Order: sequence, then C-alpha cells, then structure tokens
Amino acid sequence: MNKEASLSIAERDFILNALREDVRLDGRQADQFRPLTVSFGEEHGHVKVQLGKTSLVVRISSEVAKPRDDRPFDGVFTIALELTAMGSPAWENGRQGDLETYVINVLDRVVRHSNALDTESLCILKGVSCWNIRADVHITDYDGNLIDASCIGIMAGLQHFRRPDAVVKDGQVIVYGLDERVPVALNITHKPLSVTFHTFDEGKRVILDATRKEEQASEADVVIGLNNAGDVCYLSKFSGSPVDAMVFVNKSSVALEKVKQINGIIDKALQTDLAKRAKSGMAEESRAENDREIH
Amino acid sequence: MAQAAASAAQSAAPSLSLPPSQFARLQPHAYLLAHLSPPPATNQPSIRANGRAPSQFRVTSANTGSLTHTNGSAVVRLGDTTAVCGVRAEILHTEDIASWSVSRSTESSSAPTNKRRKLTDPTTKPNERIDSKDEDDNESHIQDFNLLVPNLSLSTGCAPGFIPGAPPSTLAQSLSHQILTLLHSTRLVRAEDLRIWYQPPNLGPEDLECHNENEQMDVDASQEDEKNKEIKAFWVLYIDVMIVSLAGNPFDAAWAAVLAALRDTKLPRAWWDVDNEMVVCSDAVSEARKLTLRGLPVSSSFCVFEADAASGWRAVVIPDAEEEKELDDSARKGNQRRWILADPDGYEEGLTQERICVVVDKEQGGKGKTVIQKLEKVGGWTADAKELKALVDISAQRWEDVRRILNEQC
Amino acid sequence: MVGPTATLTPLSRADGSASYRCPSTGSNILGSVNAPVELPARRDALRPEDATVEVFVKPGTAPGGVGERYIENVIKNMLAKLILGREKGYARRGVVITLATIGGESVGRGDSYLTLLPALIHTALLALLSAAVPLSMTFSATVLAVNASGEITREPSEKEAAAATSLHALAFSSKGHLLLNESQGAFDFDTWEKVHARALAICHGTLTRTSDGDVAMAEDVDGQPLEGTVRETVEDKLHQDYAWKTDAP
Amino acid sequence: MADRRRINGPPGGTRPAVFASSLNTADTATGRPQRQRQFNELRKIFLKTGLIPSASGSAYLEYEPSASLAAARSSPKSLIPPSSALKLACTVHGPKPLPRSATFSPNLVLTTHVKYAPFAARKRKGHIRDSSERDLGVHLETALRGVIVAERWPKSGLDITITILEAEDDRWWGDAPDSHDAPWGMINVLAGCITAASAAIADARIDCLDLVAGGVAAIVSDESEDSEAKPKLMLDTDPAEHKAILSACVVAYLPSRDEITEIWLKGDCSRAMLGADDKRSGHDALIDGAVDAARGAHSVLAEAVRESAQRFVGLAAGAQ
Repeated sequence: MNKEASLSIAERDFILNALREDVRLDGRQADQFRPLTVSFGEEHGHVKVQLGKTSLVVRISSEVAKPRDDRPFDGVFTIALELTAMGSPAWENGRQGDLETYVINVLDRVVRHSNALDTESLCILKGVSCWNIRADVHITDYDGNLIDASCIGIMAGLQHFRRPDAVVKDGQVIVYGLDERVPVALNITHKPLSVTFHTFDEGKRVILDATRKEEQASEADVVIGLNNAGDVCYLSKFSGSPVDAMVFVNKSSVALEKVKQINGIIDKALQTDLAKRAKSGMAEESRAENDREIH
Repeated sequence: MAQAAASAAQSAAPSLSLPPSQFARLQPHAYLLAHLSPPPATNQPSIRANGRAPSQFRVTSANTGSLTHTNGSAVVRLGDTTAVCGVRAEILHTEDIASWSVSRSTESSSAPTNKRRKLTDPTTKPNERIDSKDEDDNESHIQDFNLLVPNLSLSTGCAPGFIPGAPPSTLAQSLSHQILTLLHSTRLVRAEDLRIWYQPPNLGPEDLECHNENEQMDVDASQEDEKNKEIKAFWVLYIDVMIVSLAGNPFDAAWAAVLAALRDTKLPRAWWDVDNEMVVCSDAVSEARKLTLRGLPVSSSFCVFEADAASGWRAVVIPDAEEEKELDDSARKGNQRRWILADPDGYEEGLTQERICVVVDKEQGGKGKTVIQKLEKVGGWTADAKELKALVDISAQRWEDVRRILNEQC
Repeated sequence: MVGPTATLTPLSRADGSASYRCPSTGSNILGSVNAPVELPARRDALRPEDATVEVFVKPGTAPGGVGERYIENVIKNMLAKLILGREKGYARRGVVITLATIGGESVGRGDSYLTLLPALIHTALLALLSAAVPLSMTFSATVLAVNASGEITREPSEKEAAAATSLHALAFSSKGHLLLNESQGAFDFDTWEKVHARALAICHGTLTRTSDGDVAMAEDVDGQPLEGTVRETVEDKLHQDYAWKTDAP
Repeated sequence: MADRRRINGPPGGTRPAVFASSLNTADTATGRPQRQRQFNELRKIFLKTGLIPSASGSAYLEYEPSASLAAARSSPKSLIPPSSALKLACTVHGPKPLPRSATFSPNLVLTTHVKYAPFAARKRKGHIRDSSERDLGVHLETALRGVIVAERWPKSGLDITITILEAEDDRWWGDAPDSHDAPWGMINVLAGCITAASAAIADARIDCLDLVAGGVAAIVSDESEDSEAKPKLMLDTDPAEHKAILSACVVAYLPSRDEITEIWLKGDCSRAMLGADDKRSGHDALIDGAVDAARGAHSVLAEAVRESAQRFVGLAAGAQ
C-alpha cells in the first residue's frame, strides 16, 4: 500500500509531450525551483517550509541523554520523519512505506552523515550526559520533492534552534532555563542541501524540483547533496532507468547554484526572524550566535 | 386473507422454537432489550441477559502471592475475565540515569532532581520532614526515571481476535497507558520505598562495620548522618499483567490485579556495597519490607445501553439537554430508554458505545469521605451530572466490596 | 483572556483540514480529515452499514507511543458517535483524522493528554467541518485545573497543570449534553459539579431563561463562549469562500 | 530502539537484584533441594478445562510444588525460591475460516504459540518471543499434528496458544552452568504444554485419534558423595533437585495406540546404570521411562476430559 493512485495514460503522455517541448505544467524552466518560503515559529527550531504546494513543519528539540557507549564524546542527533494521512490520503497512518524509508535514508546521509551538526559539541560530560537533538519532520502537504523540502526544513531548523545553556560544576551539570541564561545556538559545520532531479525520455530530459505528477511520470531520479563550498556529500541514482554519466557532471553545477540560492533564502529568513525577535525584546539571544562553548 | 394469516402463523411458529442462545447471537440488541424491558403485564423485574441487575458487579475473587519468581503477584477473577499480575523489581543505578547528575537551576515544578538530600529546615523533626518532602517534589522521581513499568498483554489467546505473537493491539496499549497514568496520578507507590540509600561512614574507619545497619531509613539517625546520605540506586517495578481470559471489562480486572499485586510486593533490603561498587540485597524474608501504598483506589466501569440502536445515526432531531431532562422524568413512568450497566461483560460491551469509568478511594481506610481519583466518560451523551453522581455512589459501595475481597487475602 | 484562534482548510491535499491555537495552554494543533476513503487493508474489519473512524495523533517532538494510542481511542469513541457514518457514501468507508502537534510542549511518558485534549478535539471538529463530513451535532470543549485551595483555572499552562490537584477536560455538544469527561487527580463530587458548571459556562455562556421561555446566552467573565468561536471560524471561512457571490451586486 | 507499542523501562537499563548470599558461594544459606519422591513417582498434576469461556477450548495446568518449595512457601525464610512449579494456561480458538490471504488447504491448519510471561522464569523474559519459545511452539505442533483428524476441517485454522505463568528452572539457582548444562527446564515445560493442549483440544471438541500426553524421564548423576557417581534413571525430574542431568527425554505418547508423535532427547544417555537384569540400552530405557511418565499424565488428562464432557452435556441439556 502507501502508493499514490497512478497517473492515467493520457495524463502521463501530456506531461511527457509538454516536456519534449520544454514546457512544464506550471510554466517553470527545467532548472527552476518552485517558489520557496521559509518561516519560523515562536519556538526556537520551529520551521515552516512551503515549496510550491508541498509544505512541511520541522521541529527541533533537545534533551539531556546518555551518550552511546561506543561514542562517549558525541551527542546524539536523530531525524524522525513519519508520513501520515495528512500529507497525502494515499499514506496510511502508522504504517511505514517504501517512500518513508527512502526519504529518511537520504536525509540521514545528506545531513547527519555529512556531519552538518557537530555532534562532538553536544557532549556535556564524557560518557555520562550529552544533548540529544531531535528533528521531527511533519509533512503537511505533499506535492512532490519531499527530500529537498525536508532538507531545507531541517537545515533551517538547526540554524534557528537554541538549546539551553549547561554548565558543569564539580561533576554536577546545571541546565539553565531559557529565560535565565541566553540559550546556545548549535554548532553547524557546513550547510548541505539536496537537489533532486528527475529524468524523462531515457535520460534526455532532466528537470529539478518535480511536482508529484512529474515524479510519477518520470523514469528515474538523481539526488545530489552539496554545500555552499561545492563539496558533494551525497550522490545517488537509486532506481529506475539508467542515466547518462554526463547528467551528473552537468547537473552538479546547476545544483551548486541552487544550493547557494536556497541557503541565501534561509539566511535571509533567519535574519528577518532575528530582527523580529530583537525588536520584541529578545535582542540578547542574537549575541549567543558566536558564543559556542564546548564543555 | 385466511390463507395469508395461516402462512403468517406458520412462519411465526418455527421462530418460537429458536433457542435463546441462537436468538442472542442473531439479534443481540433485541435480546438484551427484551431482558431489560420485560412486558409490563408479566411483572418481571428488569434484568440483564446475564442474570445480573443493572448495577450489579460480577463475582470477584483475588488470590495473591502464588507465583514463585515475582516480588508480588495476584490473580483476579472478575466473572469470566481473569487477570494475572506479576511484579518484578530490578535495580536502576543512578549512574545509569543520564539526567541524574543534571539539575535545573530554575526550580520549575516539573523536575527538581536534587541529588543529595540536604536539610532544608533543620528545626523540623526528621520524621515530619520526610513526610512533608514525601508529599511534594520528590515524588517526581517515579515519573522522571520511569520507575514504574506496567505492561498489559492480551496476546494470550484470551479471546478470539487477538492474534497471539502479534504486537500489542491498540486496546492493550491504551490499557497499559491507563494503568500507568493511574499509578502516577494516584501516586499509589511512594518514591521513598523505591530508593536505595548509601551513607558514607563519616566518623572513621572503625565505623565501617556498622554502617550497613544505619542506612536503612533510620529516622533516629543524627542529622549529621542525614546530610551525607545519598541515593545510589532505585528499585524499578516491572508490573506485567496477562489477561488470561477476557469476557469484558478488562480494565477493572487489570487494575484490581495490579493493586493486589502491589499490596503483596516485598522488596528485599538493599544496600550499596562499596567494595563491589554495586547494590547488594539480603535474601532474608524477615528483612524485606512491603510497599506502603497510598490508599486503595478501586476502579468501576459502566456502559450505557440504549433502547434505540440507531439513535445516533438517524439524525432525527436530538433533543437538547434541557428537553432531555424533562423527557427523562416522563420516562420513569413509561418506557425506559436507556440503562447504565455496571461491569459490562463482552456481550454487553459489543452493544454499547458510551463508557464510564470511575476510580474512587476513601480517606482514612474507609472511614473518611469518598475521593474520586478518575472520572472518565466518553462515547455518547446520555450520562450527565445526575447519572454520574449515582455512579460515584455505586462505585463507593463497590470500593467496600473490593476492599473486603483484597483484605481477605492478606 | 486571549481566546483560541483557528483557521479552516490551511492544507491543499487533504479533504479537510484545520489549525487551532490555544494561547493559554500553548498548544498548536494541525488536523486533517480524509473522508470518505477506501480502507482496503481492513476490509474484513469494516462494519457493513457504518463508516469506520480512525484517529491518529502525532506528537510534535517525540515518537508516538502508548499514550497516543489511548487518546486516539478517546477521541475516536467520542467522534464516532457524532459522525453520521450511515449517510450515503460513507458506509464501509473510512473517516481518517490525523492530528499533529506542531507547537507547544510534547506529552511525556505516562503523562496524560488532558491539557491538549480540548485543542485536539476542536481541531478534529473543524477539520471534519472543513471536509463536509455529516455530523449530528457540533461541540466545544475546555480543560480546567483545580489547585489545592480549590481554585479553578481555565485552560491551565503547563506549570499550572503540574501544580493542580486535579485536571478535568469536558466537552459539551451544541445542545448542551455532556459529551466527554476526563478527570484525574483527587477530588470530590462537589468539586466536579463546580467544574462542570464552570465548563458549561465557558463553552456555552451562562444560560438564562427569558420570560417567554427562550434560552438566551449571556457573556460573563470567561468572555465569548467557545461554542461561538467555533461557529465564527466556520462563518468567516464561508464568507471568504463565497465573497465572489455575496459581494456581487 | 525503544518499543513504541509498550511502556519501556529506564533507557539506561536495569539490573536484576544480586543477593549477598549468592555472592560468597561458600556459605549458601539454603542448600540444594532434595528430591523426596521415589525414582518413578510423578508430581501431582492439577488440570482443569473450560476456565476461559471465550475460547473454543481451554485448559489450565499446574504441577504440585516440590517438597522444598512447599516448605519455603509455608514458612518463608529466604526470598530466593528453591525451585518452581510449572503453571500454564492453554486456549484453543477454532476451527475457524482461514484468513482471506491464506492459500487453500484441504486440512485443518494448526498454529501453535508458546509464550512465557515476563515474570515466569528466574530471569525476566522479553515481550517478544525468543528462539526457545519458538522452539517449544514447533515441538508442540509436531506433537499435536499427528493426533488431530485434520482432514475433517478443510480450509480451516486452529490456533493453540499457551501462556506460561511459571516455568521450571533449568538448574538449581546456586549452580554455575557446567558442561552438562542445557535448558532442562524446557523439557518439562514441553511435557506440560502437550498435556494441557491435549485437554484444551478435547475441550474444544476437535476430533482426535487419542488423548496425547507428555512425559519426561532423565538420567541423573548425583546424590552419591563419592567421586564415582552412578547415573540413574528418574521420571519427572525437577532440574533444581539434581546436580547434573546427563540426558533427558520428553515424549508425546498416545496410550491406546501405543504411538509416539513427538520425541525430544537431549544429552548423553550411554552411561546409564540400569538394573543388572536390564538389557536395554540407555536411550531405550530413557524413552520407556518417559512413556511411563506420559501414562501417568494420561490418567489425569482422562479425568479432566471426562469433566469437560460432563459439563458439555449439562450445557446442552440446559439449552434445550
């Protein structure tokens, strides 16, 4: 189960024929993202992402936990994503589908395994306590390109989030409330984002940020994970028909441009939010930006 | 005409030979309704299909301490519903608790986890101090560190429809959760009972021999000693309930089993062994102590049976609450439209939607006033304040019965 | 005090959706309803003449657990009685309600959902209305905390709820029936009756019978009754949706 | 990963209680329990059918506590129980139609589930069935499959579920696991499962060839203080009462047909010291012993089934 109703033949042909004439149903260029808005909620680490008709909410939370036995110096970072009937009526509540495992896998690789969040900085007391940072992705509307939208949400959330300050005093950890000490921003090492391409016509047509219908009509997908510096941290061609190697070469430069652009949008949104908070008497929080003490 | 009448009579005749058990299966709603509202001419009392009066509970029995490998155990039978509960205590070292060495600087009411117990007011007597402390913040240990772990299993072949070996059904999950929240909200188990203290010798090495005796919660211990006392570990109670047989009302049976098992639970004397750096227990029965529970909350469940099976569906104009009250009074004289059934069996549960669960306790071991610990009502709009008041009174009576049954055991 | 705010149909994909914010408890719930839908995996379990209601509660910052299954059951039992599942097109189909906590604190292990319950069922109601699911009546709900000195607090914050001796969540139908009551903590029946009266006033306003037997609503300390908030949210949405028609000359 | 469908304990894990008396092995306060029965004397079995009305058939089985356990119960001194006595409940659901997804079967499809309650054994059991529980399920299925007249219910299923509330010990708690060690308790549990399932199937009025009963025999070497221990044959052994069990055997036996549907033999049975005139090999003697034990269980079983039949007749009469 957990499959969207498949496209009718006429619909599929329509999409394909239009693409052959370099036309997408929503009038975009092949290398164009849908309009993206990133907004933040009242809480730290509460992000709302709207990418065309795909929308989602990311919430970052932190708690004190015990570090894993094999990694006593590291904190824990988990990405949780559960597809519910809210995003699409085709997804069944409480049942894990293929799409869910696939998206989690890609997100894990792009954000977690590339060490975007410095987990060592989350250690409080070696082997005893550390921060457990959790990113919950709630898909509220699904219209294609879950991976990129989730990536944007998680990265924006990590940059926006502030954890409570903690101090170690003779073996005793003291956690300060948010209203008591300026909360601390997370240590972000780099800002990787993913860009997903879909191919049509035996790899001849390649588009990015496909909508749900375009995804269904496509033959294969290519995901490239990059940061602003152009370092590739994820590259996949998971399934579907073969894709020409040159697509990877050509499209990674397109992807880099997009990643820079999106990171710019995120930065702008962060600054606007900061300004808003500063205005409402929460100015001191901004000073915590550079105040990253590792205990 | 005559022919038609004859054929009607003929078709009616065989239906009379339908045995009651078949009728109960084919027309469950009509069957129960016929029992509850006998024709006025017959002068029969209104009675449930299982022979009970509407507010009558099933025969209840309890048996404790029969399972060998538990710290406390109980079997409770509520008619044909049987719940077996076993309590197993294991040890949680404070060094295994991630948030143990963490304290919040703001004393928010949610989690003040002060590691060492410091004397807050040296003028009060130790005895009082413990009690007052006991009543407030330190109880959060139980919830913060997950010291109570109840789980209920229905995958025991207790009724058809629960696949053995499958993960817990949603019913089992919500029952487990209900038990846990009730344990927390009634604060039945005292956190102090679950703490394992250590008191480092502070006078000299010659005291080493006798410190074992001292660290049992000795209220006479000098205040100097009290200051250095330190929690080294906690007992964690794994409370597992197996519903062996299910014939309706699993919550009452499960909760009674949990209550009886906790009353039966004995924890061995435990102390911190400095040499081995671990908690060691004594196996002597004479040194073990029972849990001192707070009160005796007893749960009673009810369901509402409606004469009109499809009342919710027909979308006829549902009378509003005020009209309803007037209607109800007139119903006293004529036909009753709904019945509140205590302790529903499986058959009755299948025919009703509205559920009420009342948990009551009585202060001072039965002499004081009735305290409601939980009042839950969902799935319909029949029972309002007046009905709930009556049910609380019935539950208070039931409390006496259950206390008698549980006390016979100990 | 600041009343709750709600939006109807914020989502495009689901058949119906609503978001609901309650400032005093700090909860922010997003709900969606898909109805009627086919539930092929549960073909054997479906009742032949009735719709199957499914509720899914997704906590904001934690994995779901037994607590969510329990509160889902409570919400499901309550709504199943109100949804007219035998209407045309609904029998043997499903009404799938999904509620996600997108703001406010998550509920801890072994904690009750009582403080969130009114927000959850209000969201579910608005989402059902947004999906045009036939209902026999609407309702409104509130949560009250009673502290040690017997004071009743409406829609308590997390701190107030933790300090309370008992918590009560009540829901009343649009016709004044008591639809749901969830109380926990030690209290006696007199306290509950006070709570009941206060909750009824919050949801419906103080009922006063006028001389000609009509029932009039009067506002009191609790501000506008919640029943009105629900109604207004729907009315506002209708005005928006039919602006093209109503504004036309 | 934490189990989301259950209530989990502390994330750091907990440790079972360690008793001071078991730390210093020199002065074990309570000694090994001694077998008070003759070598061919069986423990009493309590077997009752029909306790679970919602099932088609059900049975509850309980072994009489051994002398040491009974003594420990009546005047408790130590919190460590000397041994334990089997307690289990068995339910039968069916025959019922197979699920829609199942393939066609001309016979009754038998499914068996054996699950220990978390508090059944000395060590806390997990909630998910482990390999030994699955093993027991498979053994039980082979024992029962040969008895049920399966072709009488085509396209139907029969679910047999056993919940073990208290299991037998694998060894005395004070003993360290040694070379002879094996989960001996499982053998006793299986015998109990077979007998109880047989009663429950009869209670569900499923046609059977015979009443199958389980029995256990073992070759043990202990008691004698001298270095040369004489391995002896014993029926219905309680593993807690013996220092070393060399081999053990459980059979599912059909008395009136003199057939065995399931046999499970473990360990080394070549060293058995039988009587002088006994020419049987070790494993023959072991199997004969287990069959004798099964005959004993059968008499209890027959009585329980008779009661079940009488109750059924009474019910039928009442319904008329």
